[in-house]
Amino acid sequence: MDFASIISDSLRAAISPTAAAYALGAIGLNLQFGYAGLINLGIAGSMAAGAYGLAMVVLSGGPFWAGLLVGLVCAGVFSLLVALPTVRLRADYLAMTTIATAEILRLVLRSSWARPVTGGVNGLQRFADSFYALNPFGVTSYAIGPVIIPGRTLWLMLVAWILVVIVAIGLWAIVKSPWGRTVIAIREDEDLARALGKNTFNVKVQVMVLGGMCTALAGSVLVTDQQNVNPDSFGTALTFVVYAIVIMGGAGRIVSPIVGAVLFWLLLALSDGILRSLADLSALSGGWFGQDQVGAVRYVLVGVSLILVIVFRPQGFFAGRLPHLRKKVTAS
Amino acid sequence: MTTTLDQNPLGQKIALEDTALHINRIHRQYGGLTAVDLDEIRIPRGKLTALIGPNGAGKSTLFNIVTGFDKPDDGSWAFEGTNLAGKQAHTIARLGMIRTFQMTRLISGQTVLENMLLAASRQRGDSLTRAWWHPSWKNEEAENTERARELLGRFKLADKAETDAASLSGGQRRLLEVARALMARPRAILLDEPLAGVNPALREQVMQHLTELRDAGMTILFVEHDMDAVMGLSDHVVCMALGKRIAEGTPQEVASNESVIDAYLGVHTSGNHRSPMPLAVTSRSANSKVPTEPVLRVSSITAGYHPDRPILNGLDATVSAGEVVAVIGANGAGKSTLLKAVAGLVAVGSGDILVEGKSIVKQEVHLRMRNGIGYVPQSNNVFPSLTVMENLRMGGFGHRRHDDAIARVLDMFPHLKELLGTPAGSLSGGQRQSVAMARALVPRPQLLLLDEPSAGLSPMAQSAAFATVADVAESGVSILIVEQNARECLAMSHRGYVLEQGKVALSGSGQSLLTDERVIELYLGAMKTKRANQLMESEKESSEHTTD
Amino acid sequence: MNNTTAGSDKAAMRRTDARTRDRIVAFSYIAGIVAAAVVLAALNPSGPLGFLQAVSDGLRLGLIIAITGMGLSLVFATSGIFNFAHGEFATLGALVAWWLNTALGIPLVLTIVVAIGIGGAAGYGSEHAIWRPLRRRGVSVTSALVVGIGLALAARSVFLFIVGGNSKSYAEYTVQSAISIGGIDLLPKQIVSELLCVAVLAGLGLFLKLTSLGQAIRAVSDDPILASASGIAVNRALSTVWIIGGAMAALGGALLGLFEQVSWEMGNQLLLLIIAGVTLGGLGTVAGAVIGSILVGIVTQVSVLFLPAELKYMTALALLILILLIKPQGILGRKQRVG
Amino acid sequence: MKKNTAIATAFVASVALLLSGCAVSTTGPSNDSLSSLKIGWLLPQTGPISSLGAPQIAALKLAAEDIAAGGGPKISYTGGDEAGDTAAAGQAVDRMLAAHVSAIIGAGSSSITLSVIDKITGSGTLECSGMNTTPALTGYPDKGLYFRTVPSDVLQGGVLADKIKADGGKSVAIISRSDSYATGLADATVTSLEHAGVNVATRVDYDPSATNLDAEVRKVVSSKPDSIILFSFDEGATILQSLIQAGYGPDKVKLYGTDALPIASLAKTVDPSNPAILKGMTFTQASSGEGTAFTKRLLQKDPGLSTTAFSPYFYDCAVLIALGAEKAKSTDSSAIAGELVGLTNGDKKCTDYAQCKKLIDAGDSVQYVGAAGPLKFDKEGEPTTGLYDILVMNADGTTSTAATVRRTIEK
Repeated sequence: MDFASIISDSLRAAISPTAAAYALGAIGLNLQFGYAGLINLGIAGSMAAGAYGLAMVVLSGGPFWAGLLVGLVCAGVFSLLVALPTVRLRADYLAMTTIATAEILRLVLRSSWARPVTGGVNGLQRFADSFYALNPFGVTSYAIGPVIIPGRTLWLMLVAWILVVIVAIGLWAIVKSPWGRTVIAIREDEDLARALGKNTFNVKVQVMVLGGMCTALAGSVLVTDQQNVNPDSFGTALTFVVYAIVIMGGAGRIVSPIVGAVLFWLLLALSDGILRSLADLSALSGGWFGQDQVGAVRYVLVGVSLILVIVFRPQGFFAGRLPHLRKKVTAS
Repeated sequence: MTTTLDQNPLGQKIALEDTALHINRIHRQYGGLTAVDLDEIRIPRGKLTALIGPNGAGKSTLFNIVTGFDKPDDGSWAFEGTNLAGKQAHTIARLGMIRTFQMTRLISGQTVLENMLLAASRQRGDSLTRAWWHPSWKNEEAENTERARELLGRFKLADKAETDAASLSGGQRRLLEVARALMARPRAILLDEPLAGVNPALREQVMQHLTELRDAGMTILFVEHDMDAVMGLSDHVVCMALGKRIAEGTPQEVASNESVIDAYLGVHTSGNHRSPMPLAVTSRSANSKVPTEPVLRVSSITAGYHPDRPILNGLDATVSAGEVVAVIGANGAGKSTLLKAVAGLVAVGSGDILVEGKSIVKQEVHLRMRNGIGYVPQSNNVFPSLTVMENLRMGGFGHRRHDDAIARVLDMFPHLKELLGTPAGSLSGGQRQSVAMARALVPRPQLLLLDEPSAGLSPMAQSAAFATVADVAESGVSILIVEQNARECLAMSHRGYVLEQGKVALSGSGQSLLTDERVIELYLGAMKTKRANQLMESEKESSEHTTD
Repeated sequence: MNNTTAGSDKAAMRRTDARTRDRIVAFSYIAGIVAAAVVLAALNPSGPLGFLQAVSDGLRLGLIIAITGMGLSLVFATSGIFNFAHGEFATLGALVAWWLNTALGIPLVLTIVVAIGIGGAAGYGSEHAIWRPLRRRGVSVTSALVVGIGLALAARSVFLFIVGGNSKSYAEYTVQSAISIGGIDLLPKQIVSELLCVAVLAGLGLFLKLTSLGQAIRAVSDDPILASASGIAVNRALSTVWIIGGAMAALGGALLGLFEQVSWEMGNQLLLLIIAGVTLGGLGTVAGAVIGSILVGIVTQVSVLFLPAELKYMTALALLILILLIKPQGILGRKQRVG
Repeated sequence: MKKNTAIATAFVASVALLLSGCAVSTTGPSNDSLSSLKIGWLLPQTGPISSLGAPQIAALKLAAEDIAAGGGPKISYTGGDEAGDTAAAGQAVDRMLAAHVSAIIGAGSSSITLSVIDKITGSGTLECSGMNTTPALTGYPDKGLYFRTVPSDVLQGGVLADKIKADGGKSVAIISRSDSYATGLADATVTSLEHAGVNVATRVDYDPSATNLDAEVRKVVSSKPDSIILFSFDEGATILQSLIQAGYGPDKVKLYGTDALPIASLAKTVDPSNPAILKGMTFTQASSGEGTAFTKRLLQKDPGLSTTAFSPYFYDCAVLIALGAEKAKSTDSSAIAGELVGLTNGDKKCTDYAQCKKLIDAGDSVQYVGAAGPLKFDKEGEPTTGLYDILVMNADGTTSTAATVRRTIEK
């Protein structure tokens, strides 16, 4: 594999609908974790809620836009149900309960007795035809600079990134508002916020729901890209990757999730390409490094780079602010 | 103490209709110790009421309860007729009663202006439905911003409006807190030590602002240790000790109240049942004439929790072998910080700390403890989930054969012997004190650092604590002791330092300081002079009124 | 005078009240669990015997979860870190035992001992290489959480890279004939490993209770500042905790390998159950971790009698949430833990 | 604010740039020569079934060599890891589509295929998998671009059911991994069993991420079955151990399994000390016809392989696509796809690339009977016929083919 194609592959990955979807998810998480300091490890759940909402509505004959709305509502309700009991809990317990709720949702979705509705382990397919019917680009591939993109992908890409921009601007608007000030105050010093008459419980619940809805959009884009929603693609790994993105971008800033998502998929594809060409080389020279080991090494790199970011750029690649939780790791 | 209350039944002086905050009864218990145990108290409307009392009197706890940050075991209190018991903090704040915190709190990373705007109450933009639509709240925001700037201007913070709140000095933080409280258009403000850590120049400002507010009809309740301020500012004073109200009335009345002075300086009577002490003093002050390299030498250190806001600035002190040295002074003078600096719990900026001539500034905390320093913090001084015995063994950690050491210590604290098996968490305050002290003594330190061993203890427990300290001193350990209860403390120590603003203001032999009028003034401000000279007093009053 | 003594009396009364209240709560918990057990035993399709069988299987799983998760709980208690990479210690242990056992033909008993050693070493290594530097920088719990996630991802992929994706099994004790005790089937290896787990847990308890290092660890989890201020080498205590945690997790993984296939992601698959067990027991409390884990183990196994087997993890997680709703600090969690 | 506007403008700019036709439309691969053929593969290198990735990759390499040796185009592969993760798989597919591959071979797991099939066929590219046996893919609206060389589990389910009936099974218990593959196969089997009048006593679907399966096994045995079927991957070894320990070994009940189990190494895995442990267990396996020879070749090329499951089917995918290109004289996906059905239903049988190429050059209509035997695609590109081996485990842990059954979909 030559270097030029590696570059173009990486660039494509960086602007792909998937990257956009992860950006949306990261925006939602950023509101909860970056701005309000709530460690919600269950965003895979709200993403799934959004995705399944979309798929079920469309497959039961509803129009695509209605599916999107229902998805939003589903995720909102899910987040509300998670938030009401949990936001009172301490940070670490919040993390554990949210991760649990997300897994519960996944297990229910994939279970065989839910199959009539959710398609069980096979999930649901072909619910975005009406969306792709609007595709103005056709199936031919287009070249944007060095990057070649199939028209079909391009169409979703366009829509997805427009969504990202809209959501980002919307979030920017509310974060700069008095409401947003309260949210940040909750992260920095909840008692102070209460002392100044802010109903922090309500605000936290609102944050959870709003963030959940953003992630619902993420889920919808993600599954529209492949016209397939599968329960196992909403496991804890997804949540962790989105965290990685927020951290890389630098929590607590509007652009950071977008930067993080682009960066993440760029690096992932780049490492993948380089490793694969390495594997090809090694295949010629005695196969010290097989194609079948590329995947593993790539995830080693992801993990390690995640650690390195925390250690050396704790504010993310673009200096943002990590939430100051009152409880610090005991320094000695 | 009940007796003192009976002598002047002050509770009823304020008529019900003039009462802004009406406490019927509040009781709060923390495990062993009673933090607050109050009967009826009435805080007058439109007046400046000071809440005073020594450490551990329960002032801050009362604040927390009244403002909904802590739940009392039982009690009821009302603000302007609305019952507040069981109400949430933000609800109480919205009723128009805004509090500040003892440790200044602000949203770092946001500008001073944003900090102000946060406080504006009932903003349209607070509701998510309107927040995202800027026009719906921009006018209001403009008004708030205007008001915020106006307030900042009044508090001399106008030029700081756009800077990160974290960059403010301690004093400016206090100003911001008051300004922010006002931003919420409160009917009453509760200030927790509004003058702590404020330099004299700013202090005058704050005090003036408060009087102005009072004259504008604001109800103000404030906790304060600076007695000059209390006497100068307040129209009404409530004095608490050990969670109870011990006196109430005009500043003069309270200042003249013996029980108040006792509460601060320690009770005379309780001194009597310990005769050996003065003897000991004379005897040891005799042999302390022998020039010895001091066990501890603190040379011009600056230290604090925040590098650019040092609490100690250029403090010098020494403790010689077998000496008991008292460190006294008003709150925020840096007494505890001094001990923490020696123990290694706060970063020392400049200067040096020598133990037996060796610098320990670079040494890790636990190593200092193993090399002859024992430290007894004021609060959280035991491991609650460990038994008393285990607590003691922790003192000997890293030392060989510490069982006989523990046995030795237990002989000094016989009453701990039957408690060895009980978890320290369930002990009373006094018992915890002795457990902590015993633990610190297990490794046979040459120097023992005691942080207010009598704080929050009942008079009986207090004198007991001092007795043990005396015994410890007998055993030849040098002691550096920080105390509120200056009388007892000075009575038993060879020398004393009086701190002010992180420096040594006075020093001398324990006896000499005991009799030194200036000490009392440093504690209780110009009370005595005030009482002596009513004329000057009234002048001061009038001058204050002319200022507004 | 008199009223102060009265106050202390009141205090004493309040304390005793609190204690009796705790007793009542604890008792009602136990009563509730017993009652539930009886009802389930009566109702379930495969009869009381089947129920007891499931309980015994659950006990085994629970004990393994307990020793595997103990490190997680201890580390959290002492340093506030929730280490998402903890499951990988278990994988490491199992893989080491498997490799030595199959590739080099070393008896499994020995290889497990080696695995424990390597697990401890890994714990010590991670503390020194990663967590201590992070603590020095005063990194927030959240960032620590993310570091753990990254670590887990990396470690798991390394395992995959080295041993490959397919699952393996030991060369010994793979199939045993069950001993029936009162109609309940028990395998020799099951009995042995259960006894081993109990012994290890008891040992840990004694260590924390009796030895001064153990007490130091408890002291650190009570109040790290005070601990260092009373002469305890906090870092040494933490290193010990990490060694113990790594070693126990490795042992847990190795034992798990006796009852299922050894694979590169077995630890990660167990992590969810560990989280549930440790959290619902009360984060950072040793006894809580044990009780919680055993509860989780039993519930997952018993649930299969009633619900579709696919949902057996769901029941464990649902239990976690339920208990946290009733008692936000977990079963034995104390009000203010570390920090 | 600045940053957001910046992003927005940049975004709008790029969109404008792209819509203003400066985007060079480079339609599909060029049809000029057949010297080379670009094929992508999407296989599990990480994730739950990563153990099944390596053999397929090896098979594809082998195919490329055979094709080149047979005078065909030089195959250049673009690899991608399906990673058991739909997002990662989608990225890999995007990469291949951008590389203008004429076809994508894969994915391994049926659920991953379900997640990318629309992306691939939607952009007019041919997809061929040798491992997707789920009935869920039958009749999937794929514009005639999705093929599989391995027949749907409906067939294998039937074979299994018949075998059990023949063995005199009265009450059957099924323990099945809860995933796309096993669920589909289990469903098919249950239907056929009921059709054949055999009682299904119980069926337990277990969570693939579950660490311990004792409870599931107990549930199975509590129904006192005389036959037990396993639909599982290599965790099947654990299940078998539990079964045997619960007293339900092959000596007491009839045990059945499928080709997803690592059959070759199974006995060794279940109990290294006793190879006879599974003596008598019966497996159905999508037959690889001459496959034994093929797998031998594969293994001597790549001795490291832990299993050769499905490898002949992927080999056939590659060869078929190459033949299609040969026949269509084009590397265009749809052109190739148009030929495949014909290539498996012609008159003149041929068994490897070289042979078929000669016939094609001679203008004959060929029927490719590859490493996995005849395919006989229906118009949907599904094998209408499957040849199944029924294997029985010997005392030494090896298996011997008891029978080979051909089964065809009765329409």
